[in-house]
Amino acid sequence: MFEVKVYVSLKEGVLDPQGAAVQNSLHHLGYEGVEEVRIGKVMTLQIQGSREKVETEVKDMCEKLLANTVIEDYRYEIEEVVSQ
Amino acid sequence: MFEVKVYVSLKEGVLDPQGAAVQNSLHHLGYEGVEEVRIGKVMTLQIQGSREKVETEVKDMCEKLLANTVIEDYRYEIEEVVSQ
Amino acid sequence: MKFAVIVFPGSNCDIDMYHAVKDELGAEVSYVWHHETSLEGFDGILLPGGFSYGDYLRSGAIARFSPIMDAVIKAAEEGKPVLGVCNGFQVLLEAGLLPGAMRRNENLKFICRSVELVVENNETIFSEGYKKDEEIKIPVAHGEGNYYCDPVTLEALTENNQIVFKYKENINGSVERIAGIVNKEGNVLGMMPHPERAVDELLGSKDGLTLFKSILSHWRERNAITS
Amino acid sequence: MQLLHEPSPQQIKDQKIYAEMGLTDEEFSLVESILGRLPNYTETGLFSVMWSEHCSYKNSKVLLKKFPTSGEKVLQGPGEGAGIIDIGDEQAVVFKIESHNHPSAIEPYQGAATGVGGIIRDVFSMGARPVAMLNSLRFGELQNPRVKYLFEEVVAGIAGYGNCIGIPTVGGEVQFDPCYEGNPLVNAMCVGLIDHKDIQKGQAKGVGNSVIYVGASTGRDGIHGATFASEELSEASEAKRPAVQVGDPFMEKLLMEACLEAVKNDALVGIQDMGAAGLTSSSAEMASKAGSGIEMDLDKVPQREKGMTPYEMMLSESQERMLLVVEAGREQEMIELFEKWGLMAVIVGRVTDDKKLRLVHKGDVVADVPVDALAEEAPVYHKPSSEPAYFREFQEKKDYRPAVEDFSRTLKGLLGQPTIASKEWVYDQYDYMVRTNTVVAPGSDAAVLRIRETDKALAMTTDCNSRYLYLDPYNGGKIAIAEAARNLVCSGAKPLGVTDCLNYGSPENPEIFWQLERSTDGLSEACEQLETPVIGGNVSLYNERSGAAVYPTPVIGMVGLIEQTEHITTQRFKKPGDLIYIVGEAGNDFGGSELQKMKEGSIFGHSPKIDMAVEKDRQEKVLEAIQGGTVASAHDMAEGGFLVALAESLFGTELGAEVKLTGDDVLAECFAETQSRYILTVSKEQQSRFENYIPEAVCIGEVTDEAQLKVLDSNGKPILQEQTVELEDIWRGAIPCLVKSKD
Ligand SMILES: Nc1ncnc2c1ncn2[C@@H]1O[C@H](COP(=O)(O)OP(=O)(O)O)[C@@H](O)[C@H]1O
Ligand SMILES: [Mg+2]
Repeated sequence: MFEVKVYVSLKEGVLDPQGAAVQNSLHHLGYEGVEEVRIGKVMTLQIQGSREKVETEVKDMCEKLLANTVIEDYRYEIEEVVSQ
Repeated sequence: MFEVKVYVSLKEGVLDPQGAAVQNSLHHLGYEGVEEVRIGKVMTLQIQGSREKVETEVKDMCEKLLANTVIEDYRYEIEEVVSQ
Repeated sequence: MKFAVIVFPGSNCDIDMYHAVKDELGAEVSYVWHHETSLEGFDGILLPGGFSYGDYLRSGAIARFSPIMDAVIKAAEEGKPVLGVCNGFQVLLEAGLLPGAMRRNENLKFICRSVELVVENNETIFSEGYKKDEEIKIPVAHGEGNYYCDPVTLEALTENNQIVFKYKENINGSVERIAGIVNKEGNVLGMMPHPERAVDELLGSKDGLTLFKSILSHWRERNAITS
Repeated sequence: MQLLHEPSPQQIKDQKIYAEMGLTDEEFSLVESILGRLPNYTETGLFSVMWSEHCSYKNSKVLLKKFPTSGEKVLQGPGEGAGIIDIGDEQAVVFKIESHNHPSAIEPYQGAATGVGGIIRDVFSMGARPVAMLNSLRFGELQNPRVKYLFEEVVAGIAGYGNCIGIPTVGGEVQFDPCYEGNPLVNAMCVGLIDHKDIQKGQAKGVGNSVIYVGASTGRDGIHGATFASEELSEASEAKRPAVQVGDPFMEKLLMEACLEAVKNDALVGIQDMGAAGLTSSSAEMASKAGSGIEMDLDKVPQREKGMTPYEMMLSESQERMLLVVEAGREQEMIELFEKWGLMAVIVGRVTDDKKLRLVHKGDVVADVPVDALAEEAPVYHKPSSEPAYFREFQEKKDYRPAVEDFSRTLKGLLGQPTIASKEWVYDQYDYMVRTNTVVAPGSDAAVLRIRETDKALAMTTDCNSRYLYLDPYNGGKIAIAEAARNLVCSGAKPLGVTDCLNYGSPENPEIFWQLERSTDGLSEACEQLETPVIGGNVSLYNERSGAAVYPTPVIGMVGLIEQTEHITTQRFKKPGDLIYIVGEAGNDFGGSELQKMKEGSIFGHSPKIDMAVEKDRQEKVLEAIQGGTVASAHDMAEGGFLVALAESLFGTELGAEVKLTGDDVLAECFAETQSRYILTVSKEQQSRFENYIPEAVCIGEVTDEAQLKVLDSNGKPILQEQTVELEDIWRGAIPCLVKSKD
């Protein structure tokens, strides 16, 4: 079993309205030092299968579904989960 | 300058309809091995200030704004950014 | 002319689209379930608004993989008119039939109201019933209608005259106030505002009916010539 | 495994564990005598939720009995998921309102969203297609950052759920008052349409029939939600709160479509949603209503989490689940129907003849209790009541009268009060148009939806001015009903019936109970007089925070029928030259008024009076005048009085008005909140016909094309002259500005 973490974030240069709103709120709360906020997604998947299979599959999943590569970048981490 | 990554995820036991929908869709796409999907957020903040200040502030921000602690857990990483 | 209204799980403007075509336009129309794989026999394809698959993950992202989508892509390639409204537009973007992507509205809130649009291009099969620069009133109802494309794409859109509708006032943060675009070939239109909600004076506006009439009259002309 | 950790029956009794679940000593003894033995842990749980106020109405039953609930058009009164009223042509309207106050106080987005989801299930479980949603919201003052957060999130939650499922949210109300600061009110109402032949009942009939579970799987969310809703909020309740429920509107959309398909299939015997107290209430109530029993195998219940105990499964309030009873032998048909929609449908039990709810888990019987004891035999209390000291004090006070020098400034002040200001910020976030039937969108007195394939339409509204109820629950109760009906009449509809949501403080407090008693007297009498039976509702008690109760707030949801679409009328003025009429005279009614609140910072004294005979007479006349085609616009005078109503009639138009008052009490005429009053406009061609309908209507001026509001006193002296835009900007800007400002 593998635990895969997929991080999806807006491409640099794409305005992030949610991030901007959070930054704004933080300023209002008095956290003046916050210079930029970007908000992305992290998806945690539990996947059965061999490591190679998981590796190729995850890339496919990202390209097809998990990220919209027109505006988003993605990266992922794969970790084996040893069951007790 | 510090780069802070805040990871916000639904507490265990809290229903994650998004994750369930993605899992379902992945099955339909033929990725049968995917056993669970949970979706969370990652926020990347650029913050000015001393390390101690940033550390105490980030915790506050999470509690106050970034996470909804009724249904979400959070954790964060702080990393110094050395400007070139 | 026979229209298909594609029904995804979570579509909820399917009925509105159906009634607009059947009752107000007076054309033939059927629902087509997302499990189907063929659109043989249909002359126009309508992708309605709603929240396909809850719009979880990203709007339109999951619906894009419905079995019917291969047939939609094929119909588009054959040059049949394909109209995606709201969630339908989002599905067309995700499927790559139109360029760009949607972000959440700039104010992060769902916006439902009647807005003014400017007809930028009245030379498409969808908009030939309008005058150029005409201002029309059509409702919007969306949370993710903030259109984005990169500068290169924008230039191409402008150059090829692919921008069909713009918001008169930028309600959601869209690049260049874009409300609706066509593909290069001109037979696939995606738009966030809902023309099917503006087909009856009782509900406030009839400006959307012109769009459906344009599709129909264009089809009739073409078929009169070829037959 | 888990079961081992549960206390034994003796421990439950000795250590009073039942008390933590909300049962009193007497109630526990009663359970013991009903069973003839001590209940085990699961059984104690079943009784505690079913006997909670939320499910049993044990404290409010005596009051609800007073409501008139029948009428020739009533097809279903209180008792099922929602009430039903005939609208002719073999069609009926189904509606119900429900509170989700406590969940919303803790997690406002999900609390409000799941409130919407719950009320929708109540309506489609009757077999009706939901066609519209309304809501009624109360918050503290918007200056408070926590209130702002609650307000924004509640609205987003309602929008998030309703928009996704594709049912238009077409109306509602929002009021702000300090008494709601710690305990906001979130009431949601759903209206559905049904053909008579499709009406369903939540009954488990037919021994041997199968009990089928459909929809989302069961998790540990909301365990004991019903009990939780029957306690007052405190810091402690926040700490021990049950896992918050998260709504899944997509699942609900599928569930709704599938259930509406299922009701067309005669294999379906009964259907009920799993609302408060989830599996427990749905199974016990269905069996009790049918005079049957149910045996369930809990191992079959779809579970989202590992190691769930019977107690947890039975008390879970996971959302988007329904319980069906299906004819034996035809289960597969039903299962396939649900599978087509991508939904799980599982046989979890069968109908028995022994009137027991019997639960089996891993081969053992873990509960065996009489269904009637759970569903019907909760103790009924008539709590002591006593007239509050504040009330006596208010009654002795002289009538309050504000001092007003500058009418313009006062009007502007009133238009900027959040309770009066435009609620566009709210309803812009709701998809109020989806399904393209909304003829009158939010922003007029009532929302109106056409009924396709007929020339009829439905009007609907929610209303309650709780300030009047606080000052005088009896009078205020009557006014709440009258105002709702007035709003329908203004839109051209004949009021059909009422659903109510009684939001009060703790009934253990005699003064609160007195409020409940007096106001339900007022509500009942008004319903009687206006012939609008109560066909369903909901009670939400314990709305308190740190001992401070909310104002008595019986929110009224009312639906009316418009016979012909051409009768549909809105509050906006239509064209220059139309004559402006007033129906009803002003009196010195400032107690509980918006003006009193604005000037004094609090409310006190007498509430406005109401004469129901006058109210009824005027409603009938106004409706006839509208149906006669003589009325161009109609608006009732509510919060803020005449000038506010006049200004509201101009907003959204490019018109103005010039009026000359007729009486001597200028102050009352402009700002008093005297009841049963209307502003109507009439085209000159219709003048004489109109005056035949309403002889007592007084013409006070004309609609102009100047886009300004000009008011003269009876001597012709100008008392106010303002550009409409300037007034409109204040009115539209107030709420967005308060929400945005961060302090
Ligand atoms: N929470 C809400 N949701 C939807 N519409 C609302 C809400 N609050 C107010 N509205 C709409 O705003 C308008 C004005 O509301 P209100 O001042 O309560 O009217 P009235 O006094 O005539 O009952 C109505 O059309 C109402 O439906
Ligand atoms: Mg009104």
